[in-house]
Amino acid sequence: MIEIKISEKPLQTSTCIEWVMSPACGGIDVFIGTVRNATKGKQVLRLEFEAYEAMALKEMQKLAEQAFEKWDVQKVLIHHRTGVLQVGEVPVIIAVAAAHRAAAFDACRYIIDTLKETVPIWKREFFEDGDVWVAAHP
Amino acid sequence: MIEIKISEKPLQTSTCIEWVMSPACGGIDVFIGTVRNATKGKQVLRLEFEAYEAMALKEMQKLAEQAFEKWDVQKVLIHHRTGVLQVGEVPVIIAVAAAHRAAAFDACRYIIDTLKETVPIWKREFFEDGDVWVAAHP
Amino acid sequence: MKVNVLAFGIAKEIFNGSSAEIDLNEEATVSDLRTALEEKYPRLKQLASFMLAVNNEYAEGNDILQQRDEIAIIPPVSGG
Amino acid sequence: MKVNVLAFGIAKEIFNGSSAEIDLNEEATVSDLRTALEEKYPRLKQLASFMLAVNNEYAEGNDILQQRDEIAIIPPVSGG
Repeated sequence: MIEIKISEKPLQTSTCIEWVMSPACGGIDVFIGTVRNATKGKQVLRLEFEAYEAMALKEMQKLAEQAFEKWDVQKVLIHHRTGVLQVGEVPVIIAVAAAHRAAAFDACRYIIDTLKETVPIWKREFFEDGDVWVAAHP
Repeated sequence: MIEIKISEKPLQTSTCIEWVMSPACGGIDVFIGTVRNATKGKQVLRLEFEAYEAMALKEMQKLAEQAFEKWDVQKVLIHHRTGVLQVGEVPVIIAVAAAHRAAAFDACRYIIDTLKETVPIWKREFFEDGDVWVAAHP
Repeated sequence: MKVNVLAFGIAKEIFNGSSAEIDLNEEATVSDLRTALEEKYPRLKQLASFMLAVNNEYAEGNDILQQRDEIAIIPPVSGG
Repeated sequence: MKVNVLAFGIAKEIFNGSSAEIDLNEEATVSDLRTALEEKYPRLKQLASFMLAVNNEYAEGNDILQQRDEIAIIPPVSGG
């Protein structure tokens, strides 16, 4: 089972974890991204995430399907938030349930690593002296 | 910061996640063990966990300290439950927060893998036709 | 033919809007569009890279474009 | 000297109780205790393995025991 969502509203960790829990699973790995107060030693005031939503949902769905092809997993959830986020808020939650924990860890890590490379979502960091679209320039 | 607990009461995922969240962290990895309805194809009715509590707490503390030595992590939480657990209940929660996600994943996985080898806690599986102490016999 | 190119992130700043209209020959490819975009918006060359997407899929250079396609410029992504 | 050995998991079934009292010579080592336990409770030899803990730490074979030590038998663990 796959659950994919992009939302402007705060993500709910507990709802995500409840969704992946299943009597057939022994291990759940959950990755929670949070907005950090600094990047490369510079204070971050807030972030903004923008998504090309239709395509991003399609790419997120592909990642979940790849996880099922590569590992013996039972439930995969990927939620990503958009809009303005304050320090400490949660831009992304990935939760994977599997009968055995190794598959849950491997799949969860694969999904977040690959999401950062392929899913059309962009992050803008706001500092006291300006803002920058992350990774845009070499 | 380290938070270690052994308890007979149900573990609270949301409390654990709130505890590890921090404005200095960008990534949180959470492992949640759950009671699976079957083992090696045989239906499991319930589990029972018994701990040598004083020593188990000490060994869990060591694991958390090793995580801090090996990786750049900021918060490590290990909660283990004891007593009788039904299918779907949670015997263990490990949550690790770090500035960067790789450290959180590595440390979380190290802790659960090593916990299963070193921490004096024992699991008894109850089937329709009897029960067994897991791993006791070759 | 004229194609409309959707923009996100820094590309919106470079286009000075959420899309740009580009003139292409019939049977133009994704590579042709890339060349035309870089000509009209030289700041695109300063990006670490950019991809083009056609109908919500990453496109290859020799894919042929059609006027009804949904086309988007994908600057380096940074979600998660 | 007599030492008291705490038992957990399957060791409780083998001891038929949550601890067992074992007679040892003064200056006995952890290895000596292991031998004495296996003699008194032959079913211990059927376990995949077992460790001994002294004062809440895994003990080495040549560690010397003292009567006031908290000693425990640790059958194969299976937490998590």
